[in-house]
Amino acid sequence: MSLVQVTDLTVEFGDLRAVDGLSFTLERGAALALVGESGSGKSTVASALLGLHHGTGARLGGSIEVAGTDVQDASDAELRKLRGAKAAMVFQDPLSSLDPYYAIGDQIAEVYRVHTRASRRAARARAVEVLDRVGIPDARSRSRSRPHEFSGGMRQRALIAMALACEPELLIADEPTTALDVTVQAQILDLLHTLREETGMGLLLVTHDVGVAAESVDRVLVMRHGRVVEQGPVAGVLGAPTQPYTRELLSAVPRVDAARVPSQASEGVVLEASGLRREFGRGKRAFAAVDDVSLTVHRGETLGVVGESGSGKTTLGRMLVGLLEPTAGEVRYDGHARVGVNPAVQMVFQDPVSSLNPRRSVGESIADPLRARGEHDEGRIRGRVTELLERVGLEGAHYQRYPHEFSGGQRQRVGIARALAADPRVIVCDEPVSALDVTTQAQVVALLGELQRELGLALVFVAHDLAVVRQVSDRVAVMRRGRIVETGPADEVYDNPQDPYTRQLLAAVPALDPEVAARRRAARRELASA
Amino acid sequence: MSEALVATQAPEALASGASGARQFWRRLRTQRAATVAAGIVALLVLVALAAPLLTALEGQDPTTYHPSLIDSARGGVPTGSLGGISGHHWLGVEPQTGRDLFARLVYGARVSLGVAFSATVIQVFVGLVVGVAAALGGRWIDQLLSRITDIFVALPLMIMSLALLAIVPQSFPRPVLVTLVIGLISWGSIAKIVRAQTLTLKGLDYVAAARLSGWGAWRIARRELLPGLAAPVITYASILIPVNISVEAALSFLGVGVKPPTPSWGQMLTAADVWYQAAPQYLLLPAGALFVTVLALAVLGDGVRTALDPRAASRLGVGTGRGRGRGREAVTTAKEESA
Amino acid sequence: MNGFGGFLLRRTIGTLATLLAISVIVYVVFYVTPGNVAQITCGPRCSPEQVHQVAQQLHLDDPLYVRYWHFLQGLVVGQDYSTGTSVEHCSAPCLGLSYQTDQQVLSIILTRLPVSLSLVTGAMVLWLVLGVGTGVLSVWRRGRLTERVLTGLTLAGWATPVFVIGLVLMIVVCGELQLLPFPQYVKFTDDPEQWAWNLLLPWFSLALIESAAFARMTRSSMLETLAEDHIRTFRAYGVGERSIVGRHALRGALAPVIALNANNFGSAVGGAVLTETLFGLPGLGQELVHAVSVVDLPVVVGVVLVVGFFVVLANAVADVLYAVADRRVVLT
Amino acid sequence: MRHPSVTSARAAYVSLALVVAAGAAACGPKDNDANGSSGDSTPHKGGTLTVLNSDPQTDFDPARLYTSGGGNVPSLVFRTLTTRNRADGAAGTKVVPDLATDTGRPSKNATVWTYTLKKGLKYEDGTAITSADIKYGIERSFAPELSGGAPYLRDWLVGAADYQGPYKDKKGLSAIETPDDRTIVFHLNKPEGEFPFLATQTQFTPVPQAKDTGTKYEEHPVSSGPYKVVKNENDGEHLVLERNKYWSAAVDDQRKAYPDTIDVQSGLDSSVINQRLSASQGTDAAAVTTDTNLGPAELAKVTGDKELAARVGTGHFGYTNYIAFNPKVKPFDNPKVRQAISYAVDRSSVVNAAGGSALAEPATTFLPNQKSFGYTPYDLFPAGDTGNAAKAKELLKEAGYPNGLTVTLTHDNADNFKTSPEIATAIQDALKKAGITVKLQGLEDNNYSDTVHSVKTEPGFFLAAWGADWPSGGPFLAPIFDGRQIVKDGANFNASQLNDASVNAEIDAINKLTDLDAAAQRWGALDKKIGAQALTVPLFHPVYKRLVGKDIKNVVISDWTGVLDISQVAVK
Repeated sequence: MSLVQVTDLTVEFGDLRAVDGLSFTLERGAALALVGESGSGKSTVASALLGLHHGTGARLGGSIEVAGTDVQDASDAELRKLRGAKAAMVFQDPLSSLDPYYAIGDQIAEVYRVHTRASRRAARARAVEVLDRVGIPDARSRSRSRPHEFSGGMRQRALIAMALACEPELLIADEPTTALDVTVQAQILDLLHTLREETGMGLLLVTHDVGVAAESVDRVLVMRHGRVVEQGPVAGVLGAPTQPYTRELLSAVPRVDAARVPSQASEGVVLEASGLRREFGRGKRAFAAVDDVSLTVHRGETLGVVGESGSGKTTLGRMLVGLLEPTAGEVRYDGHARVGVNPAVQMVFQDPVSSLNPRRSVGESIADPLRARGEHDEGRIRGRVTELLERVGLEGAHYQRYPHEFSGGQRQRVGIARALAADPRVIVCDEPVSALDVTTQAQVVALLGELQRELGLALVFVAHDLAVVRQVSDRVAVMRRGRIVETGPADEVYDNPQDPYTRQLLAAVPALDPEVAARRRAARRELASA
Repeated sequence: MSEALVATQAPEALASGASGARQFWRRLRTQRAATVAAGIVALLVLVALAAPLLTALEGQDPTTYHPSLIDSARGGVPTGSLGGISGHHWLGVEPQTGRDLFARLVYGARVSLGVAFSATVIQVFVGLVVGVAAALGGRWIDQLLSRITDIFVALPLMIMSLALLAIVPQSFPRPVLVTLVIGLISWGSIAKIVRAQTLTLKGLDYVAAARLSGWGAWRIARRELLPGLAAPVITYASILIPVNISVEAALSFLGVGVKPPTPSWGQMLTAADVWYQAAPQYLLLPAGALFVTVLALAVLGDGVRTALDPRAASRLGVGTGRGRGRGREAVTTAKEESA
Repeated sequence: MNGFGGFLLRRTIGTLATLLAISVIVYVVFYVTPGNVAQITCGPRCSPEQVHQVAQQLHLDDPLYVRYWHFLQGLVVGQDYSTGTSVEHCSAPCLGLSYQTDQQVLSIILTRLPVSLSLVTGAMVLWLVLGVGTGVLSVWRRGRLTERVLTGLTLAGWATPVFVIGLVLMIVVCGELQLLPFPQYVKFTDDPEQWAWNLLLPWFSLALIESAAFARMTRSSMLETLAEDHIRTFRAYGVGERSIVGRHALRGALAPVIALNANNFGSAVGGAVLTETLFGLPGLGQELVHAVSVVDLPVVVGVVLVVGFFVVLANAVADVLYAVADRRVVLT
Repeated sequence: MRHPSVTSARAAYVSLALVVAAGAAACGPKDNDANGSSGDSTPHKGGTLTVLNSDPQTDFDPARLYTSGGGNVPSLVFRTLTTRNRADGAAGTKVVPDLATDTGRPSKNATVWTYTLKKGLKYEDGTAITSADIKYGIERSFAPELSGGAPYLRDWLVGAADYQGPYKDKKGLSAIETPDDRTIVFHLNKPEGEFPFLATQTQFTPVPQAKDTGTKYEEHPVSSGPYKVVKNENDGEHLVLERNKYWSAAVDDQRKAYPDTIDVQSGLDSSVINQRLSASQGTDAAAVTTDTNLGPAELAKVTGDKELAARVGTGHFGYTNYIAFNPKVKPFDNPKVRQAISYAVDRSSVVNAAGGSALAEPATTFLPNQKSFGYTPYDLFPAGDTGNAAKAKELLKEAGYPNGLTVTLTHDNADNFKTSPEIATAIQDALKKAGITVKLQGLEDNNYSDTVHSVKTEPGFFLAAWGADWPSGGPFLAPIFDGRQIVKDGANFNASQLNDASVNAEIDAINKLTDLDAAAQRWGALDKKIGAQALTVPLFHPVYKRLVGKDIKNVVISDWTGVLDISQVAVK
């Protein structure tokens, strides 16, 4: 009997059919990845496996069998026995997935006690044991910490420890690494791999990231709009996709090893930063988010700034556009020292949700720079906004629409149009595509490239994703802890990294080829044990 | 976020980013209780506005004495059964005076609702100005305004009202004065909420984008921040209105509220509580009216909160702007699938 | 803990500044309040000469700033006063003497403070129990009849002014059913049992009104917490609903409830004015209302300062508790 | 009737009634609706009497108290030269000797009054009471530290106007002589036939100078009466009195002093007091109140309950609620306007607003309707029960207001059912029928008191009330209508600012009389004469209805106080 047997599963929320006739099996000890973009229904499937739709008003059809339990027919009590004990789940955001008010060890012990008749003391001991197992150093004392006292990677390890507590037969990991930095992601994926090898449990990995899937599983199931697009062994599906969508998906994934057509950069320096430093907090709590950073941006070129969370790249970006005043150092635009914002230096923001005022029509948002400049002629404003909307691939008729009526990618296009409305010469893009699906990501990146060529824009592209940065950048600066550790032409930095940190970063990038992935994993293991 | 668990909150998830008056009404209408409550509130406002018409229909007014309908020897208790309910006096008459209770109740609605609504408007206005100024001003302005806010939170409303209501010349219309006093003293909580919310909004990218557009601070506050404050402020206001009705009643109890012959519910309650045994309906009418109003406003408030933004707004009940430090301030990203 | 020491220092300075500001406001407000203090003190039929003598006696003819300065002096170094037959010293911090009774304001406050504290703390325990209990029950039984009934009841408590609730409760419970004695303040040190027995009704009257806010707060915070991701985690691990509601959701509501409690402490003191007046409890609220009615400025300032001090203190304590309840919060 | 403590401020003339009427419910024999439980058994000594009051017994110092006839609770501790006769009804309006052997021996023109103390009078510590102590007690009432008493001593004693009391002025008052330990002589600056009435006030209480502690004396005043103070908490909020063993009935034929202990609790809400008395649980069974009336709502309940009704005492205190005019303000300078308003007033509505016919009696005379005041019935502007709107309109037309008139009526915002908003609205409603539009101006208590008692700010048309310092026409009419009592820069009670030589002369003439019955007749005549000027519109005289606990016996209610006399009450 298979560990998981899903037959003809449909899930409906009201009028929406999130999952439509899905069937798959997962054998004991095997690993399967559900890969898909937003709205493909992959997480819905994961939840359905644990019967989490019970009592939520969702309508389910078909059958689900997990570790011998018929999830569809199970009573609440039976479901509780399944959850955590036979099948455990690891969630995307480890911070919000743990109760902020209780010590991590207690939370694990609580789960353990639900499924065993263990004493409090025994449960605590078990918690320490599993925490130790997932590589939390000094597990006994750390088990008394609360989640916010852990780093992101440690929290994810703790969540995995919770999943391990009852030695489940199946581990469901729902985007387990999405919120993590690339180096941490690699560690977590390695951990999952090791655990699977050692315990023989089955793994169902839900991810949007083809690379993550390639690193971790034997079989892949590509989903789109609630249906199966293609499924099969990972090498087959990723190596020789049969379906157009799979091919599209794969081609959209930026490659860290692909060189880029350089843009027409000129010699003229348009933006220059020297000795930038920015501190937050006062007194003893003060720390420098950015420390002594100098860089130049030339007319028409793209400067990539890459770094993990906390590296200070966003702070740097905000100082470049004038949203933050540096504590020390200065930013010169066109050779002149500058204070405050300047419409010629614009920004495209990471979060397409928060970067547009939900209460104003997108047209009004785009018209802001025009009006601020003193344009009063409504006809001209409308004309220009329509032009901009069309330029970024939207329709002029979208003027009256509100942000929530757009998808993430479209919203990001609106953000670009708004930046363009100011007739900028430099646009700082702060993680412009990290919140988008890969296919959308590729489109937006392409749009930025087009606009750059057309308008001779200089771009500063701030991102954590090494592959995307390589794809767009002429020159690259690698940041770590507020400083630039390495800078140079993109190809040089990527192909021949000088700084150990850069090398570490590159080594952590998931590879699409399972064999390469296995090789790299071995290398990382060596690096770690060394 | 897994769509499974948000399924029940599907409309809310939508709400977090969505807006627009139309969506708001649509979402409000989907909540049956809130719709009924909104109807009741509308009805109450209508009754208050149409008080002269309604009493004309009954053929009574709120100030005329009817000595023949009360028993002077027994303290002025109404002579008729059920407190003197009749075709002429739909809800009976007031003890001691024989004034028509229906007329006094509907006219009382004018004062009570008027005072409560207007006082709330003032509280919201002052709270908005102070809260926004504190959040947007420099460190010193923030410190100063926050301390001032603390002072107003610590000042006992009742006591200051007693004093202030005594200071102002009596020629000043009482309902307006009561409104002003309530409004100008107890705006501290709302200012704290506004400050906290403004600080949150200030950090949002669209405000940064507006700055990059070249707009000045005033315009940004007006166009980008104020609309974002609507949800918490409206929610809190719906809690404040019934509180203000009660405060008006308490001020009447302490003898400094709205003055006769102007009827208000608070004043009726104050006069009526001792009649609980001799003429129960005299107490039950204003108490019932107050209860229905508070209930309706509370339910409507919940509905508005849900319709505007359930997750953000529910934090507001705290009223002290302790949103800080709560880790999940971060806006949901598109990576979280929404079914 | 340096952070905590700094917090204490900042809070103490802030509190002193706030109280000073409050005292100035009260002085100014009552200075312009109508009511000839000397005439009230002297009696209605006093002649202008007598009134003038009394005014001199009480330093009422001094300019406002001089009177305020004397007040501050009294606070710091105390002041001497004459009883007619001898000179007494009111030691620092001296809040002055009552115009009406010639007693030291501080001693008036100290005799009445225990009453108000008994009332408010007892009521606080009750409203926390009632409010949080109702909130938890309505979450536990959400969507069912229980929830609606509970919601209705708490709103009824909220909607009814305290003097109506108090009087009706008293008439019914003490007068008609004779279950409890008509409340009279008995000192806790004299007879704890009678103390509680007598205060039960005032506690209930005050608590009923405040508990509605707590029920709503608890309910909405718990519902909010229930919608959070970590609840999903525990559901996905088979943790039962009882533990999820009673342990995790309630824990999430704790911090906001603490914050609300501090906030409502102030309004409860306001409600205590009405409660004390109604039940005839000789507390600060009753004293204050009386002092206001006879423009007894030293008593008014003293009581407002003490009340303000407790409100500010409650807020500071709440901030500490809040930080304890939610370790992520940094005290500022 | 509700009297939250904030509104029952001890301000202005209201306090006259409150302190004087610091009495309680009772059942006078003349009232057929009340028949106290005292009827069937004889009173015995012993037990504890509980007094449930709304206002604290503040300033429990004989110098500071403002009482009529020595007050109710104060009279248990403070004996005075004379006192009121502790008898039911009209007999109770007589002055009788207390510490003195008689009510005073006047000189021929009543400017010198001589008293002799009884033998064997002692304080609570057993020391003897001397006439010097009485002199000292009076002197200290002049100290600004101990202000609060009635103005008469200052007005009447020779050379007292500028006296500042013994603390500042060691020489003392030369107007009082104490030739020996038992004799005291008062020299007045004008004839005052009613001096024996004044001698009932607590300022005539002996205070031993050695025991005087100034402003702290109130915490433990030295008793000369049947009870001494054993506890005085929070400035009179809780007062416990116990027997003074040095007092004896042999030297006091007025006070019965049946209970062993008297426990005075105050600061209570008036409705709570009435609820407690009607429930009569535990110690409340032996409880009375000296300051809280039954309100209309409670009356409605009580009248339906025989047991309760039997425990209601009814009394009359000399008190008049009226509309005052200030003829210096237009249009009230026109007598026809004042008359029109007199005609238009609907006394039945006003009476209802004041609590109904059981709690108020309509008044057409300024003097209270009691013989001792010299009550002479008249109704010069007959308005009937509900007002004579036609006659009022006619007068207005004559006065030049054919289309009616708009006036402002000033009233107190305090919830006292005397000058309060309820009364004002009743008048507003009545005058509407006569074409007079009344705007109401309600003032906070202190503000009201300041405004209407200052000639500078006095409005033209306001609600007022006046209570007697003792049951005679003198203290009732003189402060209100004597032109020489107009106070330009202080509290003025002559609201009409009447300064009529013939009225002044008549007041002087009556004050010379030491035959109080003859004086009463002439006060009555003077009242009617002044009434013709329509300077006031008398509205009603209040009636006191008060509950007593079910164990209370020997309830005596005099027409002097209108409330039960605590010194007569027994609980066994």
